[in-house]
Amino acid sequence: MAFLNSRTREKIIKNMFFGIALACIITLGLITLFLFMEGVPIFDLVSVKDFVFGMYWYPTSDPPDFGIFPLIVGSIFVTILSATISIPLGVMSALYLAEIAKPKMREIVKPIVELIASLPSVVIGFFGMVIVAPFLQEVFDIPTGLNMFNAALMLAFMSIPTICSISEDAIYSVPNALREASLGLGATKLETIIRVILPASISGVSTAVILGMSRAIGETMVVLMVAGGAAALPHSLFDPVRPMPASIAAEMAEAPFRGDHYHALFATGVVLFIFTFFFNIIADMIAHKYKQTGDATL
Amino acid sequence: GKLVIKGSTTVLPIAQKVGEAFMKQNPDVELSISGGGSGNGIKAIIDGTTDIADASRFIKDKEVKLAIEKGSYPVPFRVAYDCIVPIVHPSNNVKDLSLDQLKGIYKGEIKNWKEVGGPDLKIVVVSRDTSSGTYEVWEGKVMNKERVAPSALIQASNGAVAQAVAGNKYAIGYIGLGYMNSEVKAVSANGVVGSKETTLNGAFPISRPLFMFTQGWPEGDTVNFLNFVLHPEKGQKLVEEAGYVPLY
Amino acid sequence: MTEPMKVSSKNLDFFYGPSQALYDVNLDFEQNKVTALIGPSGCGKSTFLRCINRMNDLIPIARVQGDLRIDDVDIYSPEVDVVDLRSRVGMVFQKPNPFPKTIFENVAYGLRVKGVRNKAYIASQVEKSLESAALFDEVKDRLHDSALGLSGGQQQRLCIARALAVEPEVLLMDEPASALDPVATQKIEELILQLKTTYTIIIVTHNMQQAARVSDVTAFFFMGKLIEADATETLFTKPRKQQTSDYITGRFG
Amino acid sequence: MTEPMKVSSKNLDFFYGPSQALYDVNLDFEQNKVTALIGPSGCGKSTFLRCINRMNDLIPIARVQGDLRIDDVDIYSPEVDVVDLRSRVGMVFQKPNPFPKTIFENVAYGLRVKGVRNKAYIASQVEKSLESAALFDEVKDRLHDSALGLSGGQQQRLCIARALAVEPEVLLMDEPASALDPVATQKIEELILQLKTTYTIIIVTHNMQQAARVSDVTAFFFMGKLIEADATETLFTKPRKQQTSDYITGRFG
Amino acid sequence: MLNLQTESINLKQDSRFGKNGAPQGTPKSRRRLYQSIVFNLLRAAALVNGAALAIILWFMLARGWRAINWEFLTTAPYDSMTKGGILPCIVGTLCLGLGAMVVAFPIGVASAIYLNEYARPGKVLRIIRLGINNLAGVPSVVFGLFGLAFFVIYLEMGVSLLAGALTLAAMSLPVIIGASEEALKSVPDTYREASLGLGATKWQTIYRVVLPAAMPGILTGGILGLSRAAGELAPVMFTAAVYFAPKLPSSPFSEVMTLPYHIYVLATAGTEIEATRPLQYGSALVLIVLVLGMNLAAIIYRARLRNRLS
Ligand SMILES: Nc1ncnc2c1ncn2[C@@H]1O[C@H](COP(=O)(O)OP(=O)(O)OP(=O)(O)O)[C@@H](O)[C@H]1O
Ligand SMILES: Nc1ncnc2c1ncn2[C@@H]1O[C@H](COP(=O)(O)OP(=O)(O)OP(=O)(O)O)[C@@H](O)[C@H]1O
Ligand SMILES: [Mg+2]
Ligand SMILES: [Mg+2]
Ligand SMILES: O=P([O-])([O-])[O-]
Repeated sequence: MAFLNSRTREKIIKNMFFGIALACIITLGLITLFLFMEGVPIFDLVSVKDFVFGMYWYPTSDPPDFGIFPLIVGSIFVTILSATISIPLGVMSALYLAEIAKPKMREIVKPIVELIASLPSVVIGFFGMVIVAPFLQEVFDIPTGLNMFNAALMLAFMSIPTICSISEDAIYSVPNALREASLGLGATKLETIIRVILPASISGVSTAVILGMSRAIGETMVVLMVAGGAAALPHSLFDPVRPMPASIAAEMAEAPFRGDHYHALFATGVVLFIFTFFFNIIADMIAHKYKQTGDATL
Repeated sequence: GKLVIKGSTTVLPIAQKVGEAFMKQNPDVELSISGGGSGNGIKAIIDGTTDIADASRFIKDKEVKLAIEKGSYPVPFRVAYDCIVPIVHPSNNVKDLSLDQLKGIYKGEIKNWKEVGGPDLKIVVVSRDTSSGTYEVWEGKVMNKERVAPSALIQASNGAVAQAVAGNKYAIGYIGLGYMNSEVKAVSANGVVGSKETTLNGAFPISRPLFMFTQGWPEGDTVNFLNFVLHPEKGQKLVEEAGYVPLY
Repeated sequence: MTEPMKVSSKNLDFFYGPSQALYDVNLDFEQNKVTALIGPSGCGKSTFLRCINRMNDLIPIARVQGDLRIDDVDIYSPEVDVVDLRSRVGMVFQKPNPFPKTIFENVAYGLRVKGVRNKAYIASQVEKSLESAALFDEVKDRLHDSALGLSGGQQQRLCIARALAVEPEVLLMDEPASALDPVATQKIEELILQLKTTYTIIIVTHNMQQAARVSDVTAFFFMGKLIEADATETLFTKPRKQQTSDYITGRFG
Repeated sequence: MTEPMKVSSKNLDFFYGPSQALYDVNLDFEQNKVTALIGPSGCGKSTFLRCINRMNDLIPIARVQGDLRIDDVDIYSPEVDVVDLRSRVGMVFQKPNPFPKTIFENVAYGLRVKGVRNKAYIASQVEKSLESAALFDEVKDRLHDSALGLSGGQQQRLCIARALAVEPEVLLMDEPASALDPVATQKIEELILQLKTTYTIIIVTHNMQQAARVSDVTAFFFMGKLIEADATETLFTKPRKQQTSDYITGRFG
Repeated sequence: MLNLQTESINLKQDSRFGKNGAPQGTPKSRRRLYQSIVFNLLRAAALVNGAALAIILWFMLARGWRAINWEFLTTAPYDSMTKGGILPCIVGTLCLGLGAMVVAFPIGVASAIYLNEYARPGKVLRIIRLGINNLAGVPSVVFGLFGLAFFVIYLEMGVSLLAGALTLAAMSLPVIIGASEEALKSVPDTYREASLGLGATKWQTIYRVVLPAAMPGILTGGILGLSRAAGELAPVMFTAAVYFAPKLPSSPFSEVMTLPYHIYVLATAGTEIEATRPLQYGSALVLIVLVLGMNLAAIIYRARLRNRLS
């Protein structure tokens, strides 16, 4: 009887932990539920197509226009632009850390990368606004320093740590046997990196890149403070844009409760959520495939 | 007691200035002031989550209906006037613009300063967030319900607009009277210079009253606060200090 | 000695940080002979082997002292190019470690990194190497499949082919058959006997029978010291040192 | 057999997922005897040992078939409580693994998890166990220091004391001295000889001299099969099977 | 000398394969040049990161330190926030961060225990992991929307410390789970086996052996979670932060000022943007010191831990 008791107790404890472990799923479920609940009513007013592809965002006019295409384009452009900066820098830094840096150097640089990751985004946004923007405006003689380029620069800075540290893990975990095999055949270190290490760690590196971009597309404060906020398609690098998170953050407080504007902002949140959700699923799929086939995949 | 004030970012500086002075006189009052916009304030009044709602526009019919359904009766108090002044870079020689010209510029139809008698320079349009009360007034009184071109630079506050125009010789913007400074140049509208007098006598075409709403007739700290705001020697002095046009 | 020595070490000391792994090793390797290094685990066999192609350079704390020559050139002198050295001294590792590439690309790898572009030459070289490694017939129909699909023994022969493709002079093998089953092991041993006509081969093994079967000369290491080196026949039948005879009769290790 | 068998396995098969690690093992262990399990690496010694206290339950893919009894009770029957079983069958591991706690707390651990609260009893039990493990004199002045400060040999004796404190009947030891130096090893061996008056001991060792020194019975495993089990003296001098004699003369492994 | 050697060898090999003039590869010097160019590029990339961090810190420090004094840290702002300090912001930020940890830490650690100690590989585990990964990827502003719709409106908490802390807790959950799992994984299995071998139940093993051994790592995760929560703004913008509330929060239902929000409103929507610049820099510097300080502490602590274990 006493045995049974202890066994039952263990079962209860296990189930309790299981229950708690579901917290993440539940939270995710609630997020999805409430996002959709508050966002979907806008589609009584505009069709999904008009919402997503509409060119005009005049939520407070009479009659209003709820087209978030410029916002989506703003988000995508800013993300791509920042990726063109952050991917090379992040992956190259990762290569440096994993393959070239002396252990001592690695010990110093890795924490620095982690520190960058922990800088509050509002500080980076603030920096972009008060230091970088006037600088850009002066150097390039443009109407405003708060623009796509500035935002991309700041976003790149924010996503580099993600890209760098995840790729570094992937690169570092390439088995030494492959490194030795290549060097033993008379390859230089660089040739080894390019022909063996990178191909072998490509899935880890791509996961890193996707997660980095996911971070950039969802980042709020930086684009809110730095992107300039014009809800129009940009024609040049230095045009202001209004990415989705910026629009939500700037307008939510002003939108009358459960009004059309409010619902439209939630619907924008849904679109943003779907974007990042796809990024994460892809990253997860790559990471999963990578795990199954072991450390030596092509 | 606790006193929560929410709403219009335009009224926010008034609420804050007056609130600080009010707290000095009534140290036991725990004051919380937030912006959030006129709509947000009125929503909070309807929900009963705030004591006072600031608004830079009058309550809408829809909102009144909603309030009555929930059994609350918002009471408006006019606390100040605001006038919105077009501004340009000090180096710009343009002195006056008609409302039609302003509308043309903001619609994106007038693209060069020389079309309105200025230098041969491209016009860079600076505007406010579409969801600000200030923008709503601009849209209503200048644009006649037509829209500001989406390519306009968007700034989040009056101060930011002033800054943007001060640093850019192509730019035009609009700000509340309280934000005027020497780094920007005010332009008269339809020949009328924006000032306290032209606002009060109604000559300046782009002006509006500012409100505070309460839920039902105010009592306790709330009524004390509103009396303080409306007091010609106390609140209204601070309104003027904040750069707005006092009621009297 | 009058014969030309391909590889020769004189007073070689080796350190991992503060701890010494090799003590004053003097050992010469004849051209076109197979030399086996034997000894208990941790005695420094691998360390010594990896000195010969300077693979130990990769270990930050490693330090080498003394004289190690190939064709009478000190390979630790500053003028020597490590990359070049390693393409002259091929290496095969304990666990087969093919690249996650096709079979063809594995063998072509050494040529490609050298910058060779000539496709016909590469193809012929790949085929020749695979033939030398006694693997060509088994894989000729799937040269462009992933090398990871090969069996362990095939993978190890692929690694040998890969090493041969860059035409090394010396071939180092660190327990090349220890991860393989008996049949695969036999194939590798046969291969070694074939290859010695062309290469100078140095092989580390913990299997004394294997040493006896494949090598001409055997060197016995113990605790970082070279105890004894002699013709394999002699060493196994008439060891001069007590430690050697203890080891080969299985008294310790 | 007429004598009572403490532990007995009948037709025991064991699988890690699809691969079988033990084949039809039939082996009995007498009370108050030391039985040594020997055999080359990977032959299944540890696997068999860990069947006896059901430590293999922790491996998700593990599966057991057949009959394993302690005091004639099938320990794999559903009524048996694993937790209780494990406190009756103590285990000592290859590498000393004291908890990062004080010496006292390490030994008291088994009692505490059983729910014993009586401080005096715990203290006396700790002292007794440390004495049985021949460690008390060395540590009596620092019972409340961290166990991680002990030497390897002391740590291993501490682990034995920790196992003894819960008063098990059977003591399983998986290469308990393989991580220790000769002096510490000797201490452990002496300890085993002392302990066998009270416990039934099963010890895995790769050191045949050790098996010869400490055990009454030796069982030889090869490739998952029990080849031969006999009195230690007999097995080492007159093995019945060729494989056994090959192994003990060092012909392979 | 060595070159000579190589040439003679080439000749020999050619004769061996009966092939004349094997194609010459890229010259050694060129290969080495490429390598040094690329390696310097990689080094430069790493340097750029460090330099960017240094530039940001330098600007904040150079322009912010003057604003910081005792009064700045211990008083509330006044005169339309052009004067005074940021005490309510610091307190609000810390309250939000700690509140989030009070909720997220136990849940996160318990989830990690389930994942690392109890769960067997399979569909359920994969789904939970997918959930965690996706939660980690949800944009912070979406957390804000969720907090607004769920805590503020649906659960009727109003804009309050509580709603903000819960929103932040949801956001930090994946961070804490990740760190805790890492810490649990680093506890050697031999501890678990030893404990189980002594007749301890699984829970006893976890509670008495595994958790104490993993605790430092888990706490490091907690600190990281706290610092992340303290620096975030988007999730609390609609759920907890207000423009001006000079008195310190008195209950979980108080609205609070927070450092990030303070920086944001002063810099973008304030009435006196230029006049309050020094205060903005000062606040930013305080926030940086707060957040980086916590991170640095965690990093150093973890490094020490690693050294001790190895
Ligand atoms: N990277 C390293 N850092 C520090 N010490 C090392 C390193 N590699 C090997 N050693 C030490 O150097 C000594 C010799 O090691 P080595 O690998 O050469 O032995 P071995 O004879 O090849 O043994 P085995 O038969 O087990 O492969 C050992 O004591 C080993 O612990
Ligand atoms: N957790 C596991 N999962 C899968 N296979 C395992 C596992 N543990 C052991 N094996 C396999 O089971 C077989 C027997 O292993 P076991 O550990 O029992 O051998 P052993 O006799 O103790 O060897 P050693 O002397 O090296 O400790 C080996 O082939 C081993 O690879
Ligand atoms: Mg070795
Ligand atoms: Mg074992
Ligand atoms: O905040 P508003 O006054 O612009 O609504």
